[in-house]
Amino acid sequence: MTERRPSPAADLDRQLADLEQEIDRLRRRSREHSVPVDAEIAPLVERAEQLRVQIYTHPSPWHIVQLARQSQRPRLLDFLGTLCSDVMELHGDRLYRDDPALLAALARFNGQPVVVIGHNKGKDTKENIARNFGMPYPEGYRKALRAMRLAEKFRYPVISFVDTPGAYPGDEAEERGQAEAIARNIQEMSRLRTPVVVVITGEGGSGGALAIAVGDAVLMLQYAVYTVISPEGCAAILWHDASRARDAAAALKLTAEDLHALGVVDEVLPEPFGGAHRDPDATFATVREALQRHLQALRTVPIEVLLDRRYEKYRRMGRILEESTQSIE
Amino acid sequence: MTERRPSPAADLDRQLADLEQEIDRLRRRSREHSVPVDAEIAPLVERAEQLRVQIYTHPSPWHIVQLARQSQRPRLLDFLGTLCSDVMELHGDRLYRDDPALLAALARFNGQPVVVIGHNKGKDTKENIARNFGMPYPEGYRKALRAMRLAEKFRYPVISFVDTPGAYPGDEAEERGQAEAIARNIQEMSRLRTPVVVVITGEGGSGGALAIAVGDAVLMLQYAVYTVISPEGCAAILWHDASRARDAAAALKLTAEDLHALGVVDEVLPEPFGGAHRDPDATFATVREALQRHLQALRTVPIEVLLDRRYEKYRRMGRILEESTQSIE
Amino acid sequence: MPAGIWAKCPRCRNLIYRKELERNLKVCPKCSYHHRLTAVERLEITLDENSFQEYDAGLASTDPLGFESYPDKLSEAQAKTEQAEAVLTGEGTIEGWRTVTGALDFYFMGGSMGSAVGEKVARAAERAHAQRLPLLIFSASGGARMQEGVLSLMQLAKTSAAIGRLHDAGLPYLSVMCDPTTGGVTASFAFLGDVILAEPGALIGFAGRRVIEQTIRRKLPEDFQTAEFCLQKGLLDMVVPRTEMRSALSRLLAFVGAPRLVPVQIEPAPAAQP
Amino acid sequence: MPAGIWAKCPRCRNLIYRKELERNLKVCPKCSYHHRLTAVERLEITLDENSFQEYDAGLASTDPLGFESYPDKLSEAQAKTEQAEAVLTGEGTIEGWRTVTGALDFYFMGGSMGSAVGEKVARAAERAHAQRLPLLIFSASGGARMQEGVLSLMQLAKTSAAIGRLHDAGLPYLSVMCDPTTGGVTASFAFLGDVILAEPGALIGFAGRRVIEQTIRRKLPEDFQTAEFCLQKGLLDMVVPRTEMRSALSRLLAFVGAPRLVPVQIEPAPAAQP
Ligand SMILES: [Zn+2]
Ligand SMILES: [Zn+2]
Repeated sequence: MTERRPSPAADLDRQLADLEQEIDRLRRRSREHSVPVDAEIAPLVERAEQLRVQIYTHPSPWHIVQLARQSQRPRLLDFLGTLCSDVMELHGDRLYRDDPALLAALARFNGQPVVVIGHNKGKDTKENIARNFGMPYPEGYRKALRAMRLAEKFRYPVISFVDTPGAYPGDEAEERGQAEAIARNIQEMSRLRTPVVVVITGEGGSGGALAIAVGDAVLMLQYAVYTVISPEGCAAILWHDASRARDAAAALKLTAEDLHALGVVDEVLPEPFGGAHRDPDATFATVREALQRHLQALRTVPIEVLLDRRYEKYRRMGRILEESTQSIE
Repeated sequence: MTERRPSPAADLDRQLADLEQEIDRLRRRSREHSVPVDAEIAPLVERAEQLRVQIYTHPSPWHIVQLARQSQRPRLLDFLGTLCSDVMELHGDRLYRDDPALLAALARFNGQPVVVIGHNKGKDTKENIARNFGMPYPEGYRKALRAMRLAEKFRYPVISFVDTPGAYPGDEAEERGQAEAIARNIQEMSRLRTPVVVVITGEGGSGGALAIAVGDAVLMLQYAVYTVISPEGCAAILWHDASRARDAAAALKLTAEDLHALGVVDEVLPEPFGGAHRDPDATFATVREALQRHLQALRTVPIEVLLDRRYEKYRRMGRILEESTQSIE
Repeated sequence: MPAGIWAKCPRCRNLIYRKELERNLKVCPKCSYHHRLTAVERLEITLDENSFQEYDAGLASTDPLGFESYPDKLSEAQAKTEQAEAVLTGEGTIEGWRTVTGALDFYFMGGSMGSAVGEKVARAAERAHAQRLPLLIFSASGGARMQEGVLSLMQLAKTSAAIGRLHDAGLPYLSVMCDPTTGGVTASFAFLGDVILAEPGALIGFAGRRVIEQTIRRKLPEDFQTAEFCLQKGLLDMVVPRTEMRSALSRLLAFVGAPRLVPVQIEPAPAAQP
Repeated sequence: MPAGIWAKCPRCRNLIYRKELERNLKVCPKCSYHHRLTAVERLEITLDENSFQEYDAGLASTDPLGFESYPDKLSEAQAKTEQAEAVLTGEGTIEGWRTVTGALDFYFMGGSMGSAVGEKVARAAERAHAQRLPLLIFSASGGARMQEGVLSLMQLAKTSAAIGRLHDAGLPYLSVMCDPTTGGVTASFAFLGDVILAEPGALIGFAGRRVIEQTIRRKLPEDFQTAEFCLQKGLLDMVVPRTEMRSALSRLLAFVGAPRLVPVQIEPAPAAQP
């Protein structure tokens, strides 16, 4: 039974949210009725600050997983609407279906034409049902590839926003070649003849994330996660106990900081204290600046150099032991 | 009611078939029982000969349509089995389904590696139901394109055998992009970086045929047809009378001879007297010789020259009137 | 549509004041039905005023097969539409963006593609290529022109090949499907756009509804082969109401072609790697 | 399979004389069930005798994340299989045709792909490229190796990119899926073959049956995700019984690679245009 209790981190988070609501309520009342409430509020503000420091100074990996999945976290459409202008959505893979879980669009970023792709997670149940919780079918990945081919044709950069629990694990998705679609995208992105910048904004769920996440620069929000398997899945397989997800989250090294240290992520984009959803504008500003900087730098690199660098970057990933019992190259 | 009566051409054909059967029967009896039957046979043989001359010396376009649709006419698998060795069939478009109406295979022709594609019409009802009467779905065309990309990768020639009533006119075929699949194939074949030789062996049914029939050399069996619409369909639309198909067949100029004159077909391959099915081996020999000759000639052409020639060939097709009221280029 | 002060909407059956209909780009103000347009009307509502310079005005089909009554039908269509053929092509600008634009005319023998339509579309693609301009084609066609037999089928290959070269050169091609776009035109240039747009409610498909129903022995749903249906099936990029089409095209042209539209920048673009 | 004179077939439950089973390449003589093979067995029945020259024998995964009990599991697997890692790679010939061949070992931690498996596969592709030899990989894997976290996920990118370069160089790559081929390996090199083969009955899929059934809340059909199922769904080229695999591969190698296999012909092949 203890396993079902909310985690301490989540407890702290809820306490903080309650406190903030109470403070807000008091402040509103103070404004509306011109009643001074400073004395009443002061201890609450202090307690909230303590909680914040406690939680967000050193959030546990499991707490970061919760932040990454936070329902009010900025979504693709928020980034697109704020960072881009002249957005024109492209639909369909020209083969089977238009997949609403994955968005592709022509747009301008700082006035420059770009092609944007991304997992289209929603913020509420209705949106999420319509967009399958940001879990694409093969046709979503094939639409993304079609959009990337357009970017390649016109030599416009691709910006990819990653936020998915994973590729949809359904029978029809399997039948239509989920694995093939992901493999194809990974391969084609590894040699796409135009710059690709990836921003992992929320959940980077395994192959379903990687299918649009191979790029020249892979940026990651501070409280996003990127993992080969969900902590719950990992715990279930390793320890036959999904409730040990907290332990798995720590073991999997799925935070931006960890992944930067492992060389998988090129830059960690700091989030506002408490998470991106607490100050979306600050988050957008951070992402905008980073995107601008990376696109600027990539724009001047000759394409063959860019492709060699991209290849070498992925080529180097991983850690191996090698005995020198034979000479190699 | 007169419309439902078999055409005179078909009548003649049936009479001939009956006669030939009777002659065979008499000859067998003669052999088995050592009974001389020459006197009995002679007039039949003479009459058969007359009929043959009558029918096949100048077959009408409508009669040629019947020959092209003849159920015993050699099919793709016959050509493949006779002309090629080391046949390895490839399956599937890697997207949705394996379409049995369209076959793709790696093979050797005269010892040289080639990629073969073709409409896979059957010879009996069972085969035809399994292979949808040689009417592909979009996934058939997409499989063909995948096979052609392999040919391009290895710079092996493509040999395409055309024999279809047309692309399958079903709701699912429409939903999965029948038009897109055909357009894509036509475009990609027009610029495929390897030689393509097409043989129209039976029915060349409109876009469903053209989708695998763009090539450097388009050969056509003497009694095959190639048409933008079936004679029945044409008659129904133009005269609201499908029984005027015979007239439409003549009007559409769908015979090999006509199409050669119009510049659509590069070479007409003569068939045995009475049609390919009367002497399949002779037909195979003719096709083999022609394929060999064309492949040989194409092999030595530099790829850019080949592509320019192919482009120009299709670019010139059609007849227009042009007033010189304005100067052009 | 017969002349007169009032026009009857074929969908909602309301009588609409013709002037109002014209002002609304022939979109029914009551039910948003998009009336079919002639090629001339299409170019008028799409291109900047007086910007159109026609190509190949004198180019027309002939009767290559000696097909019964084809010359008469051609003459009738020419008289009715005052055009030589079922497509108009030329150069024109959209909110200043230079394009090579073509528009098929369904009122000319059902917008059918014979040798002349294929030739004009192929030439338009080649001129867009030569001048490094974006190509834009509005389709409205019942398919191939059977009176030209296989020669009309070969126009699928001719036009698709020309657009393939445009693509190889890294030049943009926008395809707009109008009601109806069916048969051979869908199986060639209409479905080969970098971006494919359609008008609301447009009928789009390869095979005809009746043929399909005969084949599958079922009734098809009402919305089968509509633009909206095709959008859901992943076959189109956008369904754009006529009243917003010009601005959508302008934005797309700015996006795909902008670097090449300023007269100063005429250096060749980098070749595309497909 | 435990040692002993008799082996029990997991499908038909018959007891099979072990020697007979070995002679039949571990295909059940009663029901044709294809028993799983170790990587060593796979190479033995595939390559010409004594033709195998192993690459990177000493290359193994380490424990980059400090993941609980991973080093122990690695050691156990190494002890059990007498291999350093879950894939064997090297050069070898098949009926004389030279290849670079890799075989995953399901008995080594479920054939999971960690850094070492990714590295060995990528190196195999690069060596095939450098020597202009065809690449051949037998997959048998449960997916990524979660004990290496995202580093194992990155092996999908590493291997797919290496095979992309092979493809760009016009070199052939044959993929053979054996039972089971699931997860990350399917979403990378296993599905990127020029030609994809599979053994009869092999389980092939991205997501696991249980996860799918939980998601869709239905039971899946018995044959779901079998090789035969995937063939029908257009995802594979051929399903080839083990007893015919060597000859099928030999013919394919002759077809795709023959011009490059004769030692005299070492001039570079023309670059492929994808
Ligand atoms: Zn109306
Ligand atoms: Zn058995």
